Amino acid sequence: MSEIIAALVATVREASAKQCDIGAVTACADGGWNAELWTALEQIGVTMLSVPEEHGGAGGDVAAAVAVLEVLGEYSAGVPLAETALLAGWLIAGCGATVPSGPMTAAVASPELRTRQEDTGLSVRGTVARVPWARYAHHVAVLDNGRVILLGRSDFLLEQGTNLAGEPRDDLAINAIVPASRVHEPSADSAISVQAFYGRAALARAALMAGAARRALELAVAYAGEREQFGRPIAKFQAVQQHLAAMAGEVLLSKMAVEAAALALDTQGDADVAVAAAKLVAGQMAGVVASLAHQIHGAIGFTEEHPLRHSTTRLWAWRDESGNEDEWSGVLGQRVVSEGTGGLWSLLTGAR
Amino acid sequence: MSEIIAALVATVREASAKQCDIGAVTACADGGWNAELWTALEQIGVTMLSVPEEHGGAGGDVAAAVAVLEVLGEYSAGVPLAETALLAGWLIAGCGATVPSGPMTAAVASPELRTRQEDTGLSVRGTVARVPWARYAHHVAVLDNGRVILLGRSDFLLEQGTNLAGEPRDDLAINAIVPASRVHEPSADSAISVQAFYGRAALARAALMAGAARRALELAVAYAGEREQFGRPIAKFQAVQQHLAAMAGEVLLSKMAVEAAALALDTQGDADVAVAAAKLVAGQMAGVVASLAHQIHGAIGFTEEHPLRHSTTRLWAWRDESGNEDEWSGVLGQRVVSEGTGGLWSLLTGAR
Amino acid sequence: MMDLWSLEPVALPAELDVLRRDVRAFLAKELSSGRIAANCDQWLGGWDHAFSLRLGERGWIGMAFPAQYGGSAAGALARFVVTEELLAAGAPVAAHWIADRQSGPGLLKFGTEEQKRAFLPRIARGECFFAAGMSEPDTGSDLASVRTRGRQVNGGWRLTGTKVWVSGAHRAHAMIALARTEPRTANRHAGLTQFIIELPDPDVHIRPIRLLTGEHHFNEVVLDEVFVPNARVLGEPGSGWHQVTSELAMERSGPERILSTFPLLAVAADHLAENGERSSASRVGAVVGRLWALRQLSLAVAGRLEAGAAPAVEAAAVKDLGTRFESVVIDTVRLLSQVVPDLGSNRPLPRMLAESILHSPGFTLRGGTNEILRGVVAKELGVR
Amino acid sequence: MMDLWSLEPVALPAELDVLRRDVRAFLAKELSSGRIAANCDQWLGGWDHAFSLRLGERGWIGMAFPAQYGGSAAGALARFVVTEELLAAGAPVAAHWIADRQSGPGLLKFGTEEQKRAFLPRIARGECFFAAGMSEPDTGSDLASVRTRGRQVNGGWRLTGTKVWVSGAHRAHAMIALARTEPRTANRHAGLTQFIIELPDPDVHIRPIRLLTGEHHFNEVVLDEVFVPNARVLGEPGSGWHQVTSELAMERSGPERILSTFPLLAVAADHLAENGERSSASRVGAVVGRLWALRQLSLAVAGRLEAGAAPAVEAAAVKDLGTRFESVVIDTVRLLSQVVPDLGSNRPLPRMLAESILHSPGFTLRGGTNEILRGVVAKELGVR
Repeated sequence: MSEIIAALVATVREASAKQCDIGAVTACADGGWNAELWTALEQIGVTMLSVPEEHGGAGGDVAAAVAVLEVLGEYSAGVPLAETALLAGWLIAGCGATVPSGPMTAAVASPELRTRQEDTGLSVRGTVARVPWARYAHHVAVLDNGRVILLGRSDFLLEQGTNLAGEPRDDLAINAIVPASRVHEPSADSAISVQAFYGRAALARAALMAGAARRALELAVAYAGEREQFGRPIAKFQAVQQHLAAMAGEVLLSKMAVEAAALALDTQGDADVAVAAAKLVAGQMAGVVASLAHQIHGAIGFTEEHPLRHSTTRLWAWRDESGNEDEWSGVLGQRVVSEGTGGLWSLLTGAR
Repeated sequence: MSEIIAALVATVREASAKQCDIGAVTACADGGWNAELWTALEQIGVTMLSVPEEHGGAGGDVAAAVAVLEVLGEYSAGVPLAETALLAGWLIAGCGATVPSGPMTAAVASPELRTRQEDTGLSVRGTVARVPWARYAHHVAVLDNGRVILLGRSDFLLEQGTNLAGEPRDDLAINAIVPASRVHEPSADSAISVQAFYGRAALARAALMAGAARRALELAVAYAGEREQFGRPIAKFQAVQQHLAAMAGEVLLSKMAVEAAALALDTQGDADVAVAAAKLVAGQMAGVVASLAHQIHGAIGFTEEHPLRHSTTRLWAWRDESGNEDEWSGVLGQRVVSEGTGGLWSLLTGAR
Repeated sequence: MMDLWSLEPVALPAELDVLRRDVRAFLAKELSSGRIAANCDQWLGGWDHAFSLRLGERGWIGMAFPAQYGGSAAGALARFVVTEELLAAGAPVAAHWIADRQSGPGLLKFGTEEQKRAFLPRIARGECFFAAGMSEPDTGSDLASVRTRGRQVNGGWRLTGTKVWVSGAHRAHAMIALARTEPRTANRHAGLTQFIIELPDPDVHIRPIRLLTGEHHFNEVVLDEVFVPNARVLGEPGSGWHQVTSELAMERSGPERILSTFPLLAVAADHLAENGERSSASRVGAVVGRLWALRQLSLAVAGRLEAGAAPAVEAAAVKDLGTRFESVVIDTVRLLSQVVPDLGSNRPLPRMLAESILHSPGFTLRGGTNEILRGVVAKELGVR
Repeated sequence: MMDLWSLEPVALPAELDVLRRDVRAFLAKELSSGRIAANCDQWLGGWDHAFSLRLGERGWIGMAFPAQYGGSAAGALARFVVTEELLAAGAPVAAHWIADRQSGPGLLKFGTEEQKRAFLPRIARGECFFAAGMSEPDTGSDLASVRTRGRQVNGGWRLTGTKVWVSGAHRAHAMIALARTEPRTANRHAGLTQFIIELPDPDVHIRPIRLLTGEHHFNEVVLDEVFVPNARVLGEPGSGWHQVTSELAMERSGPERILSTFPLLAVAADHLAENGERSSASRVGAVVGRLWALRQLSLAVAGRLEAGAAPAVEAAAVKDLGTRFESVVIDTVRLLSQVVPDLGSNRPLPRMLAESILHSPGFTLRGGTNEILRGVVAKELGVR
């Protein structure tokens, strides 16, 4: 990691530690919007990380954004940084437009979304389901048939929903005339596609998961050292030690996969395999880490008043968002098939 | 278990212990034919167990045969009792014919097997692959299009093959005119079908697996108590204890599934679910038990001179014979589908 | 080790088919009328007093009690059939669960004639619910380390201490609490006594311990010099450990250790039957086959209980295998349905999936962690 | 714990692509000409002196050695690329394996100038193979408990003891053996020394320890007052433990801990590409994705080695995860191909499946059992 990014990450860690009370039973950790943290992140200048400066972004690469997301995942931070920087910001900048300020979110249009060109703008009608953080977003970037439609808060009715961790996942009922100034076409050299969108969403989710898992592990390590049973700390039981080591291995593997995938996205043309693998491995890891963390914590970790749930409910929620293990292994399997005889090793190494 | 069966099982155990040198590096335990044990089993009267007495069998039910097979599995016994009693004997008796004496084996004809009625008998040509113990069998019962063809040793050429444990799995190239006296049609009330054949073969295999797994567990328990590392028996390490307990659970589950499936076969019309579940669970168990047994034994168990391999190579071989886990879960899945909405619980309980 | 291998499969006697059909018919009506709704893990979460009363009317609570105490001496297998039917249907059985599974049998075995008359018929009618006060803030799976103390006073005992994870204490009519009544000696298991505390009681302070979902099933129960008359000591003073552990075989091997997520599997199977592809069928088949085997194992242990044995080791194995299976069901359904779990959904699959995931940590913790259970099995193997 | 989290991914420098292409082209020719055949677990089982010579000619053994010792100082990443290409192709690399991975680097780090000149160039040419004498009949993963003793004599040492699991000792030109040279004290790790024993030697008695397949790779090596001159002591007398453990990061994190069964997976993938159905594709995809991630992790550890660090804990994690994965490959291929494993088959799938299954117990045992490895990780976490 470059020193600049390392410093950035350290600053984000500091702000997160200050704004996210890990022991808090409700408030930010419970899926709610953490306005103070968002403001702090804007001040640090990471909310548009990886969006080119010429389009109003903060510059930097995906690797830097992923490093920040890992920290936010650790702190169960209630901010849509992934959606703002890696999705909406990417879509808008990819069209050569200037990204607006404030928190954003993004979605791919469902097939039922109906659009029609009218005099005053583009008529957009239909629903988009489970949009992350929509209720707090100033803008929603919708990728529809290759173009990017930027919706404002008044362009849709919103029905609140949540994921397993209580984070906002809202259904939008869109009924609006969107002026041409908010309907963008991707630049010729942009990589914008539905597939690329899903990949970036998955990678962002996997980065958050790596962070959440690291926190769950750290909580389990700390608890195992404190909690006594049969007259000694449970950390002295080999079964507990083996569980903790298994967790650490999974977390390390996921973290490395996420960061390697970010590197691939930053440096290579084809990062599909990398991104698919990163989300797949994160999904596999999530189940193992959440269940072992709870197993080590015993009943106490299973309660509302214990902070462990902030990490584990997120792991459970996120593994099914942006494609679960089966979905991404299906994608990888199709790549193996299309690679043809003798192609597996080239696919894995990215070298032909 | 009735007292009679319990006594029978005890006698078989005694004979197996005498004839199968568990520590033997080669000989019977290495997949070879154990003539002495076969003779002893004939004398005890179990080689035709579950074949009705009126057809030359020993009477008894499938539950009794399965109990004997578990013991033979424990001792890696080189005798085709499953093939003789549960398959060939069942086929022949099911046609109302009298079963011949001596070891037998059985197979389902492959689709390429060609038959033609001629004056002197039925002309049979074609190959049947991987027939268990064929080289030692006095007769091979072939289930072909609903009828049972009894082949003698001179009716085919035999190419020797083995499974992972070195047990005979021979390819037969059949070219013979089989006289009518050895071509049988099932009785009207017989349950003979390809599906039933596969089910019985799978159940027999699962019973042998339960026995082999029990032996692998017992070897691991004994070894863990003897072997010292870091200054104490490895049995004192919690990780080893947890492994052993996990193995015991798997073995117990498999054993109960096998015995419950035998009971179902003896008492119910529809034992398909039971048999499929028994082989499925045995296959799942085999991988866990073999790998943990080796893990506990360390390098020594991985050598030619250690008896563990007799049990583990059989577990590996048998889990893929008569249908592996995927094949039987496919069968079960199809039953779930055909049962229709709301039918799962009835399927599981066998009660409508 | 031999004891483990002598377990035998059980073919349920045909007469229980009638009972099973009765329960099924009753449940079908309950569900179709909307009086109850199917859910996962209802023996923890489904408290429905009215439903318990209806079960009591039909004689399906306290079935093992003799007739003079309101039961039908129906035996472990009959109870198994009724219980598994209720669980498979996802019926709300939490209210009477502890009373039916533990407290009732405990009273029957160790209680005085007066205690039996006082409680058993009411339990069997679904009118009287129990809670079990075992764990304490620092005990976890190590029950012998309880610190709640019982001090002999005129006419009875005064209990002081704190119990945690007491399910249903806030709605139960009585709690059976384990307390130390003699100073601790080298034998950690000696000197414990079980007490029946009738609720509510001004000196019993009950506070919720909410699950991570916010649900309130568990409680912290603070006993502040609670008076328990001599007539409410359960069994022999000092024999509490023996009495508690004798319940374990029953508590650990029941169908509730396998079926907590069955309603979810049933919904997934229905889905499959309606529009499944071949590969999904095979994955559901794998789960169904294992469930078939686990049920046979649980049933075999019930057979031993019926025969009067206390198959504690086999029960530990059932619970270890069964509770891990309950989570395998979740993962299988989750992956093949590719449905996002959603507590707020009005479709059963996303909702049951969400509930099951959020309840899953409890499966392998309650009633002894799986590590402890494997320790029990390892001991039987002679390596502990 | 922080060290673990500071591991960073490695993007292989573009210049290594040329190297990779060269190795691939070479291997394609070797395979197509029939000079070698693809098999699983060839770093244990594939002893082919002529192949090692051909690799040596091309500079692909001892790559990390400086030029004056026959290498190209190519670094850990270049070695990673060559090694993974060889393993992925299932090439027979067992002959030079120990010399290239452990003995050579050990000699380079701790050897005298004379020792380096005597051995390294021959190793790099594929002419000189090494064996490693570490384990003893009662040591297992507990290396500090070695009983082989080194007694100082005129001009050198006399070694007596028994080593087991010495792979390739019957064909190697030298063995590096660990022996106790000072009485055991409270510090179990002190007083151990590494010796280079040139083979054959009349006082070194080598007997096969056959694998359960009957294959002969491992040996029992009995040292009967074997004379080792002072010039063949490796490094500092008494520092053997430190020297041995410093190799562990290299030994435990390499691609051989992930790729032992890759040739089987490649055959299965070819099968799939030719006639696979959708559900099989997804199952292969799951394995491929995990392998992608494991390779990145192994590569990241190679990056740390390249930077001169000794990432022992990360390496332990790689080996624990990787070796378990190697067996997952087997199960995946086995179940979805529904092929009966058969050593005698002339088709690659049943044959490789059989070989892999029969070799699988070794994966999680060699180089430290997975339980030991997790212990190493747990220690880093601060709980041991």
